Amino acid sequence: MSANMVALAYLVASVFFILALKGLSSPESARRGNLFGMVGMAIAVATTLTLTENWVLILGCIAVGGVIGAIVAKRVQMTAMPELVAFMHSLVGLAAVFIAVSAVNNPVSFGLPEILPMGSKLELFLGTFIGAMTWSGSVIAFLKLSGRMSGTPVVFSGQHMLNLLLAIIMIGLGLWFFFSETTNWTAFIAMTAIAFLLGFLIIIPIGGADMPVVISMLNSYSGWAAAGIGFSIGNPMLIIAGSLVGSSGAILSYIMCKAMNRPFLSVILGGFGSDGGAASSDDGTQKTYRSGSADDAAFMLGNSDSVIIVPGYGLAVARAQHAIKELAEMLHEKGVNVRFAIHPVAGRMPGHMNVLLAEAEIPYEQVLEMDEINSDFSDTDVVLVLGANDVVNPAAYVKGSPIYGMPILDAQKARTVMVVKRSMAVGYAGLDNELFYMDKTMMIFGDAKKVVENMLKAL
Amino acid sequence: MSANMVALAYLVASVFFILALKGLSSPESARRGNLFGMVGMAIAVATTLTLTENWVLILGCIAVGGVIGAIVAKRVQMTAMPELVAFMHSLVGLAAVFIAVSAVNNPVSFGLPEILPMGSKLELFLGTFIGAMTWSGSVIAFLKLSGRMSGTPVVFSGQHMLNLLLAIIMIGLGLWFFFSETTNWTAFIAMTAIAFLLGFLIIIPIGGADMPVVISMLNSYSGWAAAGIGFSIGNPMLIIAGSLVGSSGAILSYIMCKAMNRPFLSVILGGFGSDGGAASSDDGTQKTYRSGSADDAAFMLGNSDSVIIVPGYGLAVARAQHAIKELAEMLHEKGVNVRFAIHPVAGRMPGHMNVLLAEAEIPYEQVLEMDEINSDFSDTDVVLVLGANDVVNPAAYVKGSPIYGMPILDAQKARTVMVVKRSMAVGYAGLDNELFYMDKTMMIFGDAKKVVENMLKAL
Amino acid sequence: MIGEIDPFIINLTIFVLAIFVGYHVVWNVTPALHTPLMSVTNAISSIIIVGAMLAAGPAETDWGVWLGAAAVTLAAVNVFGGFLVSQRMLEMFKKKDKKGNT
Amino acid sequence: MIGEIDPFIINLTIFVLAIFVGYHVVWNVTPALHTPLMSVTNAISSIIIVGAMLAAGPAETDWGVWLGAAAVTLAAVNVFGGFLVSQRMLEMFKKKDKKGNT
Ligand SMILES: NC(=O)c1ccc[n+]([C@@H]2O[C@H](COP(=O)([O-])OP(=O)(O)OC[C@H]3O[C@@H](n4cnc5c(N)ncnc54)[C@H](OP(=O)(O)O)[C@@H]3O)[C@@H](O)[C@H]2O)c1
Ligand SMILES: NC(=O)c1ccc[n+]([C@@H]2O[C@H](COP(=O)([O-])OP(=O)(O)OC[C@H]3O[C@@H](n4cnc5c(N)ncnc54)[C@H](OP(=O)(O)O)[C@@H]3O)[C@@H](O)[C@H]2O)c1
Repeated sequence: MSANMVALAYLVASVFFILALKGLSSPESARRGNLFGMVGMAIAVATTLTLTENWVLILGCIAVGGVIGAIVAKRVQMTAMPELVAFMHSLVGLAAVFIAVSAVNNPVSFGLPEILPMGSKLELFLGTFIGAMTWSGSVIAFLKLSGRMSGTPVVFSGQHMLNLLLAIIMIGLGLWFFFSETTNWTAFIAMTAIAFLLGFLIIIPIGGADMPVVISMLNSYSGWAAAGIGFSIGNPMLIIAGSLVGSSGAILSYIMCKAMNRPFLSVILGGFGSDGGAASSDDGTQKTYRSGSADDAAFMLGNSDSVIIVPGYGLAVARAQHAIKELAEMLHEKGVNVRFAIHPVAGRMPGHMNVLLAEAEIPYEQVLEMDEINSDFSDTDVVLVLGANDVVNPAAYVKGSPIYGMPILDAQKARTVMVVKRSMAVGYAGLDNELFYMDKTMMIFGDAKKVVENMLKAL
Repeated sequence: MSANMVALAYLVASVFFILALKGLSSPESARRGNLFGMVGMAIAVATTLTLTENWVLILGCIAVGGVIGAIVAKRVQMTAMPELVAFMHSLVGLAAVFIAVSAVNNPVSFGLPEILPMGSKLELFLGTFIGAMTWSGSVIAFLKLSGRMSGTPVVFSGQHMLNLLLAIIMIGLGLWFFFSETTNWTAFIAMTAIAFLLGFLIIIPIGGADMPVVISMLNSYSGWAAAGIGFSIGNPMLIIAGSLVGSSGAILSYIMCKAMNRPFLSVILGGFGSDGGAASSDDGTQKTYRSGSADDAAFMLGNSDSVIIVPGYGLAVARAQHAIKELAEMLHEKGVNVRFAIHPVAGRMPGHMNVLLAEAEIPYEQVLEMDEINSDFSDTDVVLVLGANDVVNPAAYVKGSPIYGMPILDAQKARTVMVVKRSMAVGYAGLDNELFYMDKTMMIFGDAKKVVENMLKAL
Repeated sequence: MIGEIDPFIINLTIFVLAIFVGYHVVWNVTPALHTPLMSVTNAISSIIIVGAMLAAGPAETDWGVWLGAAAVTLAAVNVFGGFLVSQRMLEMFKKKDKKGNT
Repeated sequence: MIGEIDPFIINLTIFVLAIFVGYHVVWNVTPALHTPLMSVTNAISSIIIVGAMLAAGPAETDWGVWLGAAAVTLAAVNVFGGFLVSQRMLEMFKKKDKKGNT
């Protein structure tokens, strides 16, 4: 294909990527949007194929990768979405490093001059660095999110000094690489190794629960990195697709931080979100709470007129989405008005609860966003808090609290509150929750799925 | 300045233009948006100045034009906005023609080759054609909208044949122009003359009231023309600014046609919207209506609890916005709940009523869009229809009516309806209005401003 | 790569992206401001003043330059008239805002 | 003019416009679909497969080509995995739609 035809095909692919994201503006058009994304990718790959000579090798690799990808996509549990995104993300990071190394090895195949110009060297350096960090970061995020590694932040003294030192060494190696007339492999490889290490060191102090912000941020970075490669090889499609991904990751990080009411920097500098290690109710007095059984709760639910269910991270952990669907249906048949209230950052990803409830096929009109339902809590008989904690913590109204100002679901305004969780342990933010000690609150201890199943039996 | 610096400055100007339109998303940021537009234009002009040699001449021309523009902008009545846009629009059209002619005369000053390539010839031809049509069309639109020329469509037999013939001649001249090796002035000038004539002939059959759609469409065309010039001289700023204007005009035309429930093509082919010439209630029976005086109306308004005022084109014609503001205030002081209901195409431009009510400083929260207020009509004591007609015509609910399906303000659902207009004449769509003949309707004949002033006296 | 491809395709890329931007930006304009939108875009369409200035630019002043100068004048009327009248209009929306509940 | 200017500035123009497009398009995504958004953009970010294919492209197969081939494989996992899992997720949102009021 002529360069012009290639450029035109890439433009068409770019338009498809834009249409893919546009499609996500409503659930009706979303599947079509995803299809557009596939078409765009197919065009991009097919077009690039005409520029290469090793068709068999490349198609073989695509087939192998494709089969693995398809199997993973088919098998994965919906509750494991955060891990999956982290896992896939690490692949993009590693691929980026491989590409950069291979470009240093043979610039001509990318349309770059034989002797790399300084600008390209800088771009390749950035590409390697971001790719390596993405890889280390995503791997750790994956391990922490899937419970294969403790979510506790790994903090040691001199941490920031060590990072700074490594960064300085890396930049020094980079300068050596820039100013070497021939390709300086020693410098480049040392640089890459330090980048991997640094990526690792920068991510470990960040608590497991903060990983979604990290993933989103790394996603954004990888977008910018793709755009950067687009700049250096003069490929507008990479610039456009990269910018789309970059904006998306940045906006999602922003939304998450905003909804948690925490500055982005404090998330990234880490040391927060330790796995409930620090118990916080240290005001001396022993506070009392009331606990009940699933049977008691089922009885009360059955006799109420209106119920709002607030799902949280515990729903995902316990995989209780199908059980709760049944409960909602059963209550509905008894004439109870059942609705679900979704907090924007309930769970561990934006929109996490929506996906789980969609999986359980809970009807659309029963699932309401925070703004739509918050004023209805005061008119509600029973709020059933299911594995949620921070998103219903009234401490958000208390000046000086770490989550002060974070918008919450006003469960405390309902006539009766039921909280299903395994213990009195704290949630993501590590804060005690006054809601659990209110007179009208009943705690029901146990795994969310088991408790809901017991309720079903009792009803 | 180097070509790169120029390109960079143009990019900055483009961003300012985008931010200008983004600013209009809310009234708070709108003035800042307009300011961004000015800054963008200033950057574009200052940058271009460095590419020219006749600084004094150009700055002089800008000064002269600027003073005229400033005076016009200061003096114009808010009610005359549609005319003003048409007037200014004609200037852009004429300027485009001048530029094209001058580019044919001296291509080098535009960075084009001495002997024009075919592509540039085509673009210049299109530029001249669209420019000339924009000029003729806007001049007529201006004359019709400002009442200097009758709004009646000028229709004669063989009209479409004549247009076709002229178009064929023009294309023939165009081909002659393309294939002449040197610059063929005869062909070019004849072509331009026919383009002016054709523009004129295409616009005259369109009724005066359809002019806003025409203006918006021509605005859109002029945007695409600017983008086209951008293509031929390789200037991304012109492409970007042109696309913004082009999209905007297209979307506004779409909104207008949608809200009138008429296909775009039927608007552009003309012969509709004759100035109320065709009386339509031809079903034989003489329908009766009830008319009252301003005093009667004022008495009823003063004694009601809730009033919704529906302003329409007549408000603009009568310049009654300040009077109605006073009336609303007076009723408000008497404890009446007064609100304004704005139909999206009330008046002759989208948002026409909003500008007039804003001029009269009617508070924001009293001015409601159709969707917000339509369900409240049935709970309202009195609806005061002020110079509106089609936007409250219940014929929109009658299958087979020309406006069937157009969304309307449900004035007919109120307990009492008062209609202020000068006669029983029809409105823009030329349709009789059942609302005027309902038992609960009182017609108050007279100029909207006079009637409202009389009401004020009576209160 | 970008060096080898026809400028037309690059321009086309910019054009396509600009249309997406225009589409989204214009649909985000609140209906109450549609008349100011018309006048602001009308003002922006006088960006063709850039073309007029190039036409009026060359040092040897033949009739083409005078025509360019005329075009500059016409476009300048539109630049100033368009932006100033938009400002006047938007100023009104501001006043209303401040007043609040009269 | 576009011929004379540095490709970098043209790329920058495209970049700036693409950010505007991305910004608007992403803010228009409904919050309920934020998780699918993450997975779709994750799939799109594997557009770097284009770079991997170029690396694996040359006929003389040295180790750089093998590295490129490895990159193609990794990126392909992401392409297929990303789009297919998004589809699975979105399929659920569809089912819910159909059911209506149970
Ligand atoms: N969604 C996002 O995008 C995002 C991103 C980053 C951070 N965050 C943060 O994540 C938090 C989300 O709030 P949230 O209320 O959903 O979760 P949360 O505050 O983390 O609380 C989850 C609760 O679920 C309980 N739980 C865990 N496993 C359970 C099981 N198997 N059965 C029953 N209960 C179980 C835990 O208590 P026990 O241990 O006692 O059972 C825990 O208190 C917010 O602080 C938010 O800022 C969200
Ligand atoms: N807004 C837009 O963007 C746009 C664009 C194109 C077309 N349109 C069309 O324009 C129409 C707008 O509806 P509309 O209800 O506002 O206007 P309309 O249907 O045109 O009716 C206006 C009425 O005002 C009366 N009137 C005129 N001058 C008056 C004066 N000085 N004092 C009192 N009354 C006076 C006229 O009746 P008398 O002669 O009896 O006084 C006339 O019936 C729609 O059909 C719409 O589709 C709108």
